[in-house]
Amino acid sequence: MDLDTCELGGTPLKSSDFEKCKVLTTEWKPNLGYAWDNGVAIGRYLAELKEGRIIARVCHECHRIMLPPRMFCELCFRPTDEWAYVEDTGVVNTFSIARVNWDASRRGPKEPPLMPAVIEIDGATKGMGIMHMLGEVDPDDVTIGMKVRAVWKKPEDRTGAITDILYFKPIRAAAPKKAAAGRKR
Amino acid sequence: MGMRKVAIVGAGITKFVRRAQETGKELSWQASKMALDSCGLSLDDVDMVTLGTAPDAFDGVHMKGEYLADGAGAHRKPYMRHYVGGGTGVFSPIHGWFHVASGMADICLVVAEEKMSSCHPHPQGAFLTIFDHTTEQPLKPTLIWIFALEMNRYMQTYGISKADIARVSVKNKGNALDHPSAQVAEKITVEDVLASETLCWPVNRLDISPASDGAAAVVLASERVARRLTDKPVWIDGVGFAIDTAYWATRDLAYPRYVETAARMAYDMAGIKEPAKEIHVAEPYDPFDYKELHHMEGLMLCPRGEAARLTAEGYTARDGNLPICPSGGALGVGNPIAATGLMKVIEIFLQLRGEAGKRQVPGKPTCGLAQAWGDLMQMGTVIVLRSH
Amino acid sequence: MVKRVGIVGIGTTGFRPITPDVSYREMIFEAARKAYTDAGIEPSEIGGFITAAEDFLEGYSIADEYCPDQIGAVLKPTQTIPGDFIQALATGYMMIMTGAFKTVAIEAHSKASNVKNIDELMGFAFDPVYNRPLRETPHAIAGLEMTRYMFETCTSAEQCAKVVVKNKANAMRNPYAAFGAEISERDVMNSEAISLPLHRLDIAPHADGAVVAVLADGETALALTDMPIWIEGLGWCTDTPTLEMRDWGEAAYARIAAEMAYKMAGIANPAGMIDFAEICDEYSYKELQHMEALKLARPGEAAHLLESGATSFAGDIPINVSGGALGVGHLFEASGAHKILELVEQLRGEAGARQIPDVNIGLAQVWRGVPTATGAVAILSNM
Amino acid sequence: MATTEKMSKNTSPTHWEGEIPVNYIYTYGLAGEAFFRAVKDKGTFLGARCDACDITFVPPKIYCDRCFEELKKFIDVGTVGYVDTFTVSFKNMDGSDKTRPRILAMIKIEGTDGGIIHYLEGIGIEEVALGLPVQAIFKPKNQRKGGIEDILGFEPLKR
Repeated sequence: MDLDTCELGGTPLKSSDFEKCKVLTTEWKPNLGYAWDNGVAIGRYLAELKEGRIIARVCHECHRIMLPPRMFCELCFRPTDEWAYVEDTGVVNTFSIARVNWDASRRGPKEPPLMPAVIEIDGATKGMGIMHMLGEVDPDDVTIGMKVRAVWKKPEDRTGAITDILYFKPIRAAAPKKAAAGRKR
Repeated sequence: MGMRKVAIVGAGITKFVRRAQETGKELSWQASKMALDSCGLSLDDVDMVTLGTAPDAFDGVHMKGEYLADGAGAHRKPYMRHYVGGGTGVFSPIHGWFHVASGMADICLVVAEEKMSSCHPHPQGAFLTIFDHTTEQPLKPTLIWIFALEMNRYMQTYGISKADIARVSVKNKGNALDHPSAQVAEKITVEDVLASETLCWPVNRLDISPASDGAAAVVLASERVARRLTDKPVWIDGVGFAIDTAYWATRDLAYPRYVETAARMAYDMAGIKEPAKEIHVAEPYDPFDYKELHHMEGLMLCPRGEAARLTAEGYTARDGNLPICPSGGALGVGNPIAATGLMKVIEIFLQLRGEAGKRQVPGKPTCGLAQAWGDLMQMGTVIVLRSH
Repeated sequence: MVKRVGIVGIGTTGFRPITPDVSYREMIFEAARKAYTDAGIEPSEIGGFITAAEDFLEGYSIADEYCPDQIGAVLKPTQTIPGDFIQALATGYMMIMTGAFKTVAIEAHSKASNVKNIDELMGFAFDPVYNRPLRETPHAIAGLEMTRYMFETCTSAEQCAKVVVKNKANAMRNPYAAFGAEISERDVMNSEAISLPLHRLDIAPHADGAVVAVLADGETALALTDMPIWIEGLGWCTDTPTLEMRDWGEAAYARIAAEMAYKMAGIANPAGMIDFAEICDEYSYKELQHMEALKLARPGEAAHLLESGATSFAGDIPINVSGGALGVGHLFEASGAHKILELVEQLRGEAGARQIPDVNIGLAQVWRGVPTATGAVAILSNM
Repeated sequence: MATTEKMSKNTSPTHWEGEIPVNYIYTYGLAGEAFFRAVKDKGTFLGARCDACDITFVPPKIYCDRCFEELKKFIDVGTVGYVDTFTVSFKNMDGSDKTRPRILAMIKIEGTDGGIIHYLEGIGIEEVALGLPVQAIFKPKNQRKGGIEDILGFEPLKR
């Protein structure tokens, strides 16, 4: 068979075809609301965040200190054994400088970029990271390997959520700028 | 191994477009009908049907496998949907292979569909809710973040620049000029990619494949039936799939070990010892340009960290030593998720039959591979095809 | 060549209306751990894994992402079947029959209590152009079907209510069941009108819970256990999703799936060969309609068979001794999982107070609920 | 049993709330576009005929789902049909009570194998029977937008 000689389906429309009602359409806003059960591990994780602490779970078989905490070890396939507080400091494993919001809309010219990062938390097993945001740092100064510390909401504002940590900020002065090509963000 | 041999005997595809007027059912029918026609079969001949389609959140129908059934040719037949996130399209013929290799079916119709344009204001919005609802979604992430995070880690680990990676986009969008389904084929330069809007550094707009509507289908047959239907069956010689932990932030983001695990499974089944030599043409998944490089390394088609250099040297061009994404890939043909994976399988099918027209790679390839990847950067699906 | 596939281990949490003390992960881990212990196998030794799940019931755009950890499937060949557990079972069966997998674990669960508005979610499955804009309750589709079924078979709403009475009473003997009760037909008929002839108590209420089963090829199965429960027949079928083109009286999807399963199992006379059955009773009339489609009753005679007591716990062909969906709870993708669980426990002789004596062949059947016309059938034996 | 530590205080944070914040705009497809253009502009229904399978699809499809052949021509099937089955619905999709119970029916369009699911109007519950002949009632033409809501329902056929 030869795709070039086949008549292919798929009728392309322009967004203006929708706006000018050239094709019939119908709209729907689904009401998809949830109340997910936290369970033991995440329930405790959130409760500790409210207290300004990060808690992990330990597996005595593989000796991993796991974050986010879980009541079972997915590798040893057995219950985890104990709770362990870890630090609210860590190392940037990787990061991005985001100019796009979750719905693909662009951040305004006056809005600072968002700086999501994977942060390996001190005290957890090496490599155990969480996704969070970076702050109080110039986007051009962020580097992989940078040491950071959590900046918490005020105790009275905390609700038991991952957002009880506002962001992570550099612990020491940022490393000198690298001049490598494509480094401008 | 004494397993029943299974062949791809027919294929069909629609154009990939940003917004299709057709419903998902209609797109599915267009691709399925073309696939059956291509091997001279009617729907009556089909024993069983399997459908691959990614999130319900795109098409906007709960249980969309059920909704799409009539367009996929399922009427009063054994019909099932399978789903491994973005890896679905390459998993589709694997699920079909289960049907035929098990002896349950002699002819299985495999359909893949995605209609992303129904989702507003932008299909990206559906990706917020792929993140953990409690520990991640409150940070309002986008899908692009996770790619940006992975791409940055990959660049840092191997010292690769954005320009090295942009070459993939240039190559694939160029290759797609020869693909009749293509949505975003164009001749561009590395500078164009680097100058395009920065969405989430290091990801620019032209590093990314578009949102698309489209469908694709293949017909699988048992050996006895395949030999009767065609003198150019393409055999499914190896299948592999693997999923890594959902705790994605705890993984090594620089290397896709789930792709390696899936590839090893497929290579073992196909008896492939040296993939870089034995695979003649490959279609790894390229929803983002760095992903093609990442996946080439996971597939062990080149040493870790070397894919960018090989791309720069033209090794992966259509006339290179190991053509990668001669179709134009997701970056050029478009990316209706599940349909893209199956488009890649169809490209290898056509390449091995010598029927890829202007896209045909030189040297009469006899062994090819398609790969897709999905979920939270954790699912790998691999299929190895041979023409004899 | 693989000749047979057996179930070598099964585990469950049981089923409750809500499960606020565990996350979905913790709930599923419990079922998986029990299944692997039951089978005497560790997940690291298992060849492949399948989860049966639909995105929006989980509340994720891509629910597949979250399937591996709690079933021990990290870096293992794993897939989601957005379908019923029995369709996943069919996939697992086929995987083993290819010869490429010796063992496959299959998981299904329901956390339906976490969905704030389950009716609206079910309505989101309607065709967006032709049906959904009417904003009708999804149960109206069952109401339409019930009217037509009653008309074609001269069955009354009171007879349908007797299904509820029987199944909720059966559930009283089942420690896994969430909705056991001693009620009368009058209670059903007097319950709130939802979409007449359907009343509130004709509709199975949703429940939470998880089930994991381990399959193995014949040789492996016999090495792992003295009593594998063999998969003798499987069938699955999808009729038209277009409501307007549907045959409203007959459950053709169940008839065709059953024909496929009977053929595979070599069963010519189902009513004579099947010892007991767990069939879909998500709505009361569905049990009767499905009995006829499965050829366990002649057309129009299911209600009479019910009234004769033949389908009750001590009858000739007990149906839904577990309590069915009406007594155990509606489990969405895990519906078939609960039915397979019941078959395995009965065929192993481990069903306790609800054990049916001397059973060798059981049938499980599911339907995927409104607005679908998809169903699956599995036939298991202990011989 | 499965995990060694259980939630034992019902004052711990027990759940996390969220939603899937998306919305949709659906095209009608090639067949749906033709069908609802006919409803909007002409106040009639279209079907699609497959001669090979001797079946008339209402609503129309661009393909016959039985034999998979393309159905190129849509035919006017009129607006008269009969009650194939019905239900008296008391609830809306979100589970809330309707202000009044509505009779929802599957109307099989005369001479076809399909039809429309819509409400019966101008008839009491006790008067409805399977087989009752009915005809469609539409919104006034200038209020029709091209959608299932252009149909107000079906009423007993006036002879």
